[in-house]
Amino acid sequence: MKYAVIRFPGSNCDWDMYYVLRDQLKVEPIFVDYRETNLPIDVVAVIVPGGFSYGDYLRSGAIARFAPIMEDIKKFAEAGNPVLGVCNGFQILTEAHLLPGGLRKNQHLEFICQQQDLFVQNNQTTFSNQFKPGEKVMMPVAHGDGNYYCDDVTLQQLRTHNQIVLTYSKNPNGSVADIAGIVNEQGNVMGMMPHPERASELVLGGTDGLRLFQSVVTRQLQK
Amino acid sequence: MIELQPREIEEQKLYQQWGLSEAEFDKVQELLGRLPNFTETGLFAAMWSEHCAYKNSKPLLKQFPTTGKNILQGPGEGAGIIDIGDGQAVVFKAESHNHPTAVEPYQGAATGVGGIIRDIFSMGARPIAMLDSLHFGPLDNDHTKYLIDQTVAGIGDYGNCIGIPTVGGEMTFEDVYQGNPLMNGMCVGLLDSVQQQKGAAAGAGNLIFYVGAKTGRDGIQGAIFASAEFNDEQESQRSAVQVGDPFAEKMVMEACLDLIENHADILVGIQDMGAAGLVSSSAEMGAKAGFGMDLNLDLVPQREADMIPYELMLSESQERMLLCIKKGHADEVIELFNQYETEAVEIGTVRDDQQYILHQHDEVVANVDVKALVDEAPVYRKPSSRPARLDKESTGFEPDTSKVAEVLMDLLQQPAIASKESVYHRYDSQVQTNTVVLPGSDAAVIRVRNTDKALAMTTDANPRYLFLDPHKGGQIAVAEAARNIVASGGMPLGITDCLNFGSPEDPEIYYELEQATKGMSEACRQFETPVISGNVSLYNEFNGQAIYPTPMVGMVGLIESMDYVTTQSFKQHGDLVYLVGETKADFNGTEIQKMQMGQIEGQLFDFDLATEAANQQLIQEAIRAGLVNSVHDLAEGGLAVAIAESTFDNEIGVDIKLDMPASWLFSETQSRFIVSVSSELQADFEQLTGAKLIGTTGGQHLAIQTNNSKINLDVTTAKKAWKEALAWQMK
Amino acid sequence: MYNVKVYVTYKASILDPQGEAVKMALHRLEFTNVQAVTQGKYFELTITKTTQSIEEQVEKMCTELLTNTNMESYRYEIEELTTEG
Amino acid sequence: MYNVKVYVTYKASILDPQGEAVKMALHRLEFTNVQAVTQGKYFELTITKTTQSIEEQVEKMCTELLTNTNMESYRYEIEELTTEG
Ligand SMILES: Nc1ncnc2c1ncn2[C@@H]1O[C@H](COP(=O)(O)OP(=O)(O)O)[C@@H](O)[C@H]1O
Ligand SMILES: [Mg+2]
Repeated sequence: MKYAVIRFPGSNCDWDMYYVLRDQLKVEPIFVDYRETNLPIDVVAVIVPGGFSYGDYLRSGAIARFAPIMEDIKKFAEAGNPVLGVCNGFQILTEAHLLPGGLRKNQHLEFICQQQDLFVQNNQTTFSNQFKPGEKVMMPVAHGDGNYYCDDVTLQQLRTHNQIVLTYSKNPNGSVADIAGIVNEQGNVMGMMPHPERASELVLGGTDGLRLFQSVVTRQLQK
Repeated sequence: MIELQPREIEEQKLYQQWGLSEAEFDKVQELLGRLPNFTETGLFAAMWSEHCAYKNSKPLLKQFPTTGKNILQGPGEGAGIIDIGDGQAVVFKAESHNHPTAVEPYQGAATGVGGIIRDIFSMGARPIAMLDSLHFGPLDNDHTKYLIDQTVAGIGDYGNCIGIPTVGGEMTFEDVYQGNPLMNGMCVGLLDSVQQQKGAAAGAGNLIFYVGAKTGRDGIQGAIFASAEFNDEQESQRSAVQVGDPFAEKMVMEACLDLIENHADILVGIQDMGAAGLVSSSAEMGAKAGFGMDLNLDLVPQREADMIPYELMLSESQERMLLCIKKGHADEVIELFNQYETEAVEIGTVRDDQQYILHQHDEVVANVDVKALVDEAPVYRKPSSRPARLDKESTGFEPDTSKVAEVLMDLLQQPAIASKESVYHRYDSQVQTNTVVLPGSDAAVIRVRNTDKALAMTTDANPRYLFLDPHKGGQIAVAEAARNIVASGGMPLGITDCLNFGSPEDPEIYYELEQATKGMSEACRQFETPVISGNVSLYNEFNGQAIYPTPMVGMVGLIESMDYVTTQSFKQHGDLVYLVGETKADFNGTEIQKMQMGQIEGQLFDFDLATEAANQQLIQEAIRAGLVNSVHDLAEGGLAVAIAESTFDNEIGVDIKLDMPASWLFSETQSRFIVSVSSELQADFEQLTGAKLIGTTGGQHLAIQTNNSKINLDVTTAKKAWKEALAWQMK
Repeated sequence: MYNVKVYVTYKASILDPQGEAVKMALHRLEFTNVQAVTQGKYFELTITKTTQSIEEQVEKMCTELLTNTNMESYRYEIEELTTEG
Repeated sequence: MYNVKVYVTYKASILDPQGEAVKMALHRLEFTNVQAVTQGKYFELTITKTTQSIEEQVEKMCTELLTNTNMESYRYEIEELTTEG
């Protein structure tokens, strides 16, 4: 039972994710290089970490989505396995069309790094089952392009299928419908701008993020 | 660019344009035994510039203490190294990028960050934090706002992209920085196994490798340019700006760290290409080891066509490193760097003599003794004279505190005091998930993973104090940094510095430099914090107006247990509040003087290093004994501001009664701390420190009573004003 | 050899924060007669001739990489350079 | 009413990491015949007529705001819309 952390050229939250998995969740993380064409067979969940990929000079995530490993991640997702994209990972998953919509530059155009209050809108997903419905939680944000966009039809679909998992309590970036995190229609692929791995230890200011990972691990154990 | 013949260079005095004096040019001739050619003249001009050779500042830097029991590496390498136990060491250095930032703030600041990061990983250390020190003109000017906005964006974007948290810094706003802003960056790294790297190229036949980005005509003469004053005319004729590529740097960094950690057996030396690019890195590596080298310039990766040797050698293109690799291991290096999508090219070999020989198109284009280039630069002790302003009789400023609450509210909104949140929220301060104390407290704290230790770090300088008294001001700069470290639970380990001053040719400026470094040295001895690295930036003048003497001090402290980590904010209602340290009527050079008079003047107040050290010692002991809930050092704005700042974070009010006149609330007497203590620890704390109880925490109000005044402000209201002031003034 | 210019902008219905910011800045510079601004990306590509149709190639580059078709639209101009065979 | 298009790119000698990144990505997508890419900015402005010359105005917008003349160069196209007086 391995948890794959994907590394793209220039990834920088890869170790942060690795440490949380190994030291806080006590599961087995494994780095998977973007040049690989297959995920190791004993991988039970894929995490696309935050930070940057290829410098994100064109559009965040635009180039990473062509990495060789992405094909297998798509198959892995299509088979119903959990895939979590955080920050740049969210951007990559939208660019790869594993999630609807896209992420624009923050409305005020500035990079923003701060502690962020969120509401849990759907606590029934693979990624949120350890939260109470409507619960207010804190996870830091740190992004320049976190302004989620989707058209009205898509937004309606997101609502109909209960795909909006996290919303901002005070919208920091101009995101449509205060969206901070969504899942795909099947509920097994999640993308979110806040960093749960930065809220997984008390000394770093909170553990709400840890519960997000615990949700995934709990589901795995139930299988 | 036309390559003049040696005779023409001599006749037309081209060397003067490049910053070499008549006497220096004569010395070059003497060393070579002939006239230098075009390329060689360029090499000497760059290597003998103030920026590379420290020819004006060397004698002053000698005053600094640079050794100590934990100091593994002092000045002289990419960065200094201090042992922190358990086989680990902390590595840090500061750099200025003032001139590039003034010209092109975004890229200037970004490449400043990129450069200082390379200094850290060239030592084999993984960069764990960035800090900055920014000095700009007043915020009533649109160009200044643009400069600040772009500088902050440049610092943030580079650090954010490469994945190094920017965790602290400082900012001042003064007229003198209007035409010559300062951007200083500091990088801190962690060395996990104490095997340090040297920037040396030894062993005849060993290979010189160029790794990283291609060379273009960026920032040619940057080092020379950084050693000249600015004026309006020059604005238009600046060489091409350098553009930062943090993605490229991330790849180069990971590759270099991999090489150092996993292939140490084939690596002889490593150095970054900073100021004066290829020539300074290669010549320094050779000279340090006592070896010469042959470099084939045809092999240097080039971004632009038809570059002449002068351009190739002096370009300051970013994200490049130079390696010396044991012969026979070229393939291993090339393959390793390819793994990181980075180019590694063998461009030369080490010679067994000391000749530094450049080849292009099968011709020798330069042939000089490497020691002449690196070690023979002249050193000057300039004339110095004490500026008259320092001896002007002063009556002593008395603030008007008849409306004391208003004064406090106004002070809280002065840009130097107001919250810097609107700046630091643009920096990713949390990447690497080690930031235990985020920006906004006295020092930032980064834990050392897998240990119970943490590192506290801060950058400080109060240029106003230095302007009124460069000697005491220099002492205070170091003391203030130490105070911030101690308030955060740390033990000061050592400092790095950036000496930002005007032109050393001006005897009064040279005096400032002399006195400031003297004061800093004395303070470093007092706190046992040697100077382990640093940087000098002179000629910071605009249209003849010099900046204030601005020696930025970057200090790192060791927090021996996570239990000692302390922040400035009050933690709970009902705690006792103490003032450690004595308060006097010290108003010259203060924030309130500037606010009420529009300028600073007079004699700077007294400062005593021994008192400072004693008070810091008390705080350290109280923290270690577990007696305190918060500690905040007193700085700009004095006591009232420090009390207010302590209430903001958790919005816990306070009720304070002081036996002093209202004006003293704003005195900036040094060596003081505000401490909050749980009531059950009252006796223990008082016995240890003898400090004066001045009030209790609780409620929603900021209530401060003196002999002749009362402040009663709503904490939330005061906080809002303080928090939003800077963003408002930037609009 | 071709010289290709590609223009990428947000779709009309999408708020373009950068364009808005530029507009505000122009107004502050007293260019109050500026009604609307959109900011987009502009690429210049130099492409050598192959047996494949250049239009098809550029179309593919646009949809696969240069544009996020969820939010952005593109147009391009292809110019054949005659100096070369 | 005018429709103005402004193109801003880095000067030739300036490193263009964005263009490089796009070029590498296109190569990875097997468009290996792409020789060079520069990435710049593109602005579309809608400007109402005033008594001032439109060229002068646009020129000023370019040098004062849209371009960083230290490193970038610009060009523009002005089109007068006839629908309006
Ligand atoms: N330019 C900056 N970048 C990042 N953090 C900053 C900057 N300026 C100030 N800060 C942070 O704001 C807080 C207050 O700064 P300052 O007033 O200089 O503190 P002090 O007087 O205690 O040194 C500190 O945590 C500092 O690190
Ligand atoms: Mg402080």
